[in-house]
Amino acid sequence: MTSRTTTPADPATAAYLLGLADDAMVYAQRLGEWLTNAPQLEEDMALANVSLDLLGQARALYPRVGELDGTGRGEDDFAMWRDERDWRNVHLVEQPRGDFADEMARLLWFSTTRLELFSAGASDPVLAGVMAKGVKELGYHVDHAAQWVVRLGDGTDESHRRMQAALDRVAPYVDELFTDDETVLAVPEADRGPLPSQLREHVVRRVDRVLHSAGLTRPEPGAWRAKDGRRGIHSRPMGSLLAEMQYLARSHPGATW
Amino acid sequence: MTSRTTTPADPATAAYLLGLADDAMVYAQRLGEWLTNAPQLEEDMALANVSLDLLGQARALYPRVGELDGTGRGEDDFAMWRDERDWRNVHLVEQPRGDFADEMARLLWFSTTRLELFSAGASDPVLAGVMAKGVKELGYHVDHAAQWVVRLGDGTDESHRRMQAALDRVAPYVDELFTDDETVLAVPEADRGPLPSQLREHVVRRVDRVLHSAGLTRPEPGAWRAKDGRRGIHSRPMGSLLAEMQYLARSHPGATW
Amino acid sequence: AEREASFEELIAADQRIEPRDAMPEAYRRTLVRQIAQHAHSEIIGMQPEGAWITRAPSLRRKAILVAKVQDEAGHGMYLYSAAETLGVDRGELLEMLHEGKQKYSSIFNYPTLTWADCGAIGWLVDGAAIMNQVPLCRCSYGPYARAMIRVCKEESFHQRQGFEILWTLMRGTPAQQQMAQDAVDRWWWPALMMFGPHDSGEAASNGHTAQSMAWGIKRFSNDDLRQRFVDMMVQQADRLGVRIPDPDLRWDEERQQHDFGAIDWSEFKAVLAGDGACNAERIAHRRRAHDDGAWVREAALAHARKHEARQQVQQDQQEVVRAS
Amino acid sequence: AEREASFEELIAADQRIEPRDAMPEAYRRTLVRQIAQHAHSEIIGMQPEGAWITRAPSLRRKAILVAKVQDEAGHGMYLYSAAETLGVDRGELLEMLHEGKQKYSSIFNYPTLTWADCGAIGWLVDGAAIMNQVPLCRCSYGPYARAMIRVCKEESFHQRQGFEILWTLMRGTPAQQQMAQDAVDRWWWPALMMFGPHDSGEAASNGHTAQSMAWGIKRFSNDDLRQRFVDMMVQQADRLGVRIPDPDLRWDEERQQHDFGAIDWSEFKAVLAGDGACNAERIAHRRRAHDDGAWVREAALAHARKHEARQQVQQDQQEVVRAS
Repeated sequence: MTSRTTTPADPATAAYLLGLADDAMVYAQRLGEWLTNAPQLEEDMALANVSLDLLGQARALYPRVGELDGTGRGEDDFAMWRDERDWRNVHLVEQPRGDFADEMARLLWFSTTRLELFSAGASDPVLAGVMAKGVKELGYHVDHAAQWVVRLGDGTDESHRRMQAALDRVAPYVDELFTDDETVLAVPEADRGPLPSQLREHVVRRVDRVLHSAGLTRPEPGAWRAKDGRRGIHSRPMGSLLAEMQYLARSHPGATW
Repeated sequence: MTSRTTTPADPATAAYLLGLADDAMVYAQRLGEWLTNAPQLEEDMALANVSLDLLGQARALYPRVGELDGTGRGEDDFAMWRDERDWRNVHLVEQPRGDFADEMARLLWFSTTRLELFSAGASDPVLAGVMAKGVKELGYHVDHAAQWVVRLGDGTDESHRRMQAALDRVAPYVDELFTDDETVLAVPEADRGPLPSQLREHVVRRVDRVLHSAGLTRPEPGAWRAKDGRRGIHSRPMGSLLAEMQYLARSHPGATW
Repeated sequence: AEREASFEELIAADQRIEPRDAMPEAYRRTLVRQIAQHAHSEIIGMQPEGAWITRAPSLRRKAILVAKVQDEAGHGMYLYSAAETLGVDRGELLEMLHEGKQKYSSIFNYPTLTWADCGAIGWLVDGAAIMNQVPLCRCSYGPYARAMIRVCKEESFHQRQGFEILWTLMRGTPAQQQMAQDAVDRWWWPALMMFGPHDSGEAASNGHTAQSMAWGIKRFSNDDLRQRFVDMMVQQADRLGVRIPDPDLRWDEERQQHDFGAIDWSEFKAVLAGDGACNAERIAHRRRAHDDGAWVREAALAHARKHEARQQVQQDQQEVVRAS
Repeated sequence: AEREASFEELIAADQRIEPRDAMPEAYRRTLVRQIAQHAHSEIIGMQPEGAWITRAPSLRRKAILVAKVQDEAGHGMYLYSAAETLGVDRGELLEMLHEGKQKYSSIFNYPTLTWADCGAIGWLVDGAAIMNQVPLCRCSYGPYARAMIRVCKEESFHQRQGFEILWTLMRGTPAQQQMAQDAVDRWWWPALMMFGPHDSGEAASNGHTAQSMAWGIKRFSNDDLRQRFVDMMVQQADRLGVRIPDPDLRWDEERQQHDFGAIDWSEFKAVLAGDGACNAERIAHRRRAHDDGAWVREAALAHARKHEARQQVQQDQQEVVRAS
């Protein structure tokens, strides 16, 4: 644990940053699973890059959360020692890996949304720094995803079918990205970026442009939509993800690695 | 932890029993995964029965191991607090679930072998008791597996193909069941059942009869065979199995459930 | 007219209707739907707790949980069998479930987020189910009533196990106590919703209740059952040491019952309409198991036919031999 | 004769052979095989440590591990590119790997059973690999030598990270120290086997060594490299505080080197022949990734062709417009 700073406690901003950190952490964890499993070495490398970028964003944000929430917790306290009910990521990032099209669909939505948010900047100095660096990183992530969505959408019949199916499967997880939950609403406007709901229009437009150029359609989700990740309500895969990620650290409490 | 008894320490028999207990524990864990995933309710029930029987065998053996190894450890000490290198099960039981034919192939080999061993009895009073009860249980397990192997082998073309493929996939894991490892060789003959190698002939003959009646063949395994589970060398799935099984208990050290 | 009188006589005398008895088509249809949906609830209900089998915190808890989920499979089987006496088969009913034409209890659209949820489900959900089901043991339709008697026996055992899980947690570490309280906070109101809409006012049902009562399928009103449940649970909650998440809960000396807060029926409707945390998952899981197992069921059928055919040939040949 | 003299002159002058230079077919074939198998080793070598990415005990270790495995992918890419300068393409080489016609370093048939194995792999396996690879930086074939220079730079970083993992464990809890020692116990001898059979005696190789040395592909003998490795590792082991699992290890004052025990070549042969813990798994994993990704690669190719075709049409039309 880092020593207490003289930062005044700001639980609302802490909670807000925690959601952004957890999104990055959980998605970095899922992306890490692609190494040795990607369609070609170039993709093992590219997805490793995305994973490392997001992991870096999480590692930069967690100590700031620890300062603002007054606990002084460090990155591993957050990553290894919180139970599922205390994680604040959206459901999209905790879903198990599907095929490569599933990943590109997820990456397209996730990084386009995060880029839109990060482009707006924020007043919290640590978040602002993460956003400034993150904008460049996310720009690459968006381009990478978009290029693949186009290649797959406008490649072979099979890849088109798979890419469209992937967009259909990811559709129920998209709304949550644009949902204004109580956490973000509790942060004074000056201290946060745009509300999630305010990101929707631009993000959807950008995604639609990519899909359109590849002859793909953006499906409307059905009755069921993922929600409440920001309230610590997660889906079954989250339990498995955390067990795998935290098991070793929890098996040796107090140990240094 | 149970209190120390006046049982004299017998590390050789303890190690031997541990392998038998771990085989049952790990296989019970894998079988538990079939609930809600079986082809029909009757199978959810049947596989639950097998799982409960094996779990019962493990729960009866672990405390005996704890007595004989002098540690006084109880069932949860063994199940939740040992790391992968200390588990002594064979590789067959730790493999992830495949399709239903994979499970019947695994169940056929495992239960036929264990029944053969258990039928011989042993001098250790706790093991003898587990064997006496287990013989009835394993008789049902063998029958259940054999009936399914026959139905699938002599059902449709698809089921025949899948059943044969399952036998092929399980083949590299069979040899280990009949391998005399240093643990079993360290137990005086009077105190143990037959050596694994002594079980092979009868077991293979029984399995062959089942396969033959269904028009299936017993494949010869290739160059690679699973081994060294009894020495604590396990395959990748074992890590995931233990993480899932032990995560909650390890997250709350000292807690009672 | 003579056959229907017989049905009505049995009902009036509070006698059982059996499969061989004549019955109005509407009665048969209502029962098929109710029994099927009850069966579907049992098998979908295997999933929330089934999710904790591989993760149970001790071997004893694992064994108890496997046995419980196994019991639920068994309950499903009894109930499908009871429905089959009314001229449908399990496969058709499962198809209706998979296509959303028949439902299952909405309570199972909630997720089991922690181990304590297994306790809360046993204590509250099985508790509510028992409250709904005990009266069904005197249901007019024989096979359904008898299935209910078997189910209730096992379910009261399950409810005690759920209570015991929570009891142990509440006497455990602060983290365990917090886990238990959090589970109760999340399952209390959904459990109250298991009794269905209020019997009067805007949330009242559309006349089904009255007909079901007339036919001896339903014995007590939703609100009656819900009230009994609350009164029983408050006592048990006190013993457990958990707080019921209802600031309006209070003892009414006059009625000798507990007053409790308003139920959020919009949540109930939303979950019923498909928007609960687990609606998509429960059906997808069910369908996947069913589809993945299709080749197995087909094989069993094919084998049984081959076996029958072989037996027939054997028989024929034996007859020929005897004759000669 | 004139072209071959040129090749031999370059070799004699210790000059680089480049892709445009003439070379004996046997030289080309030997290099294709060696470079390809080196590349295969890098990509198969991603698996043992890759297995710990999701399970690393801290975020810092996770990041370092992802970067390391990513580097290994990069090494594979450099090496496949180097091999491609000799007239083969990556797809053919991967097919040879998948069909068992080309091999990868047998060291990767051992399992990573604990986190400490990641430390042992970095320390011992990368250490041995560096020892084998540094001389290759002066290999006669230019593209291979240049790839090796890049690889060695990154690999020395990896070796230090492996050492650091073990260093931290050895200064940690008793369980961590035990974990580290257990990993060293299991990786030491396989690491020694990475240098290949003895140069003389019954285990001696079959003449390949001599030819490779003549061609400037191989600079030092197996035993030379192995001896250097042992001497270096003993010092590092002392600093770490781990015990090397060789009771015959001792300093020889006369030779100013360490004597060490006999290698169990039967294990080496068995693992080479397919009987190591992970032989089946490594190739199966590789093939699965490759097969699962086939549709992706096909799509990329199809898209590139469509793109090219469109560009060609654009170009043609522009020319037509300009012309009119």
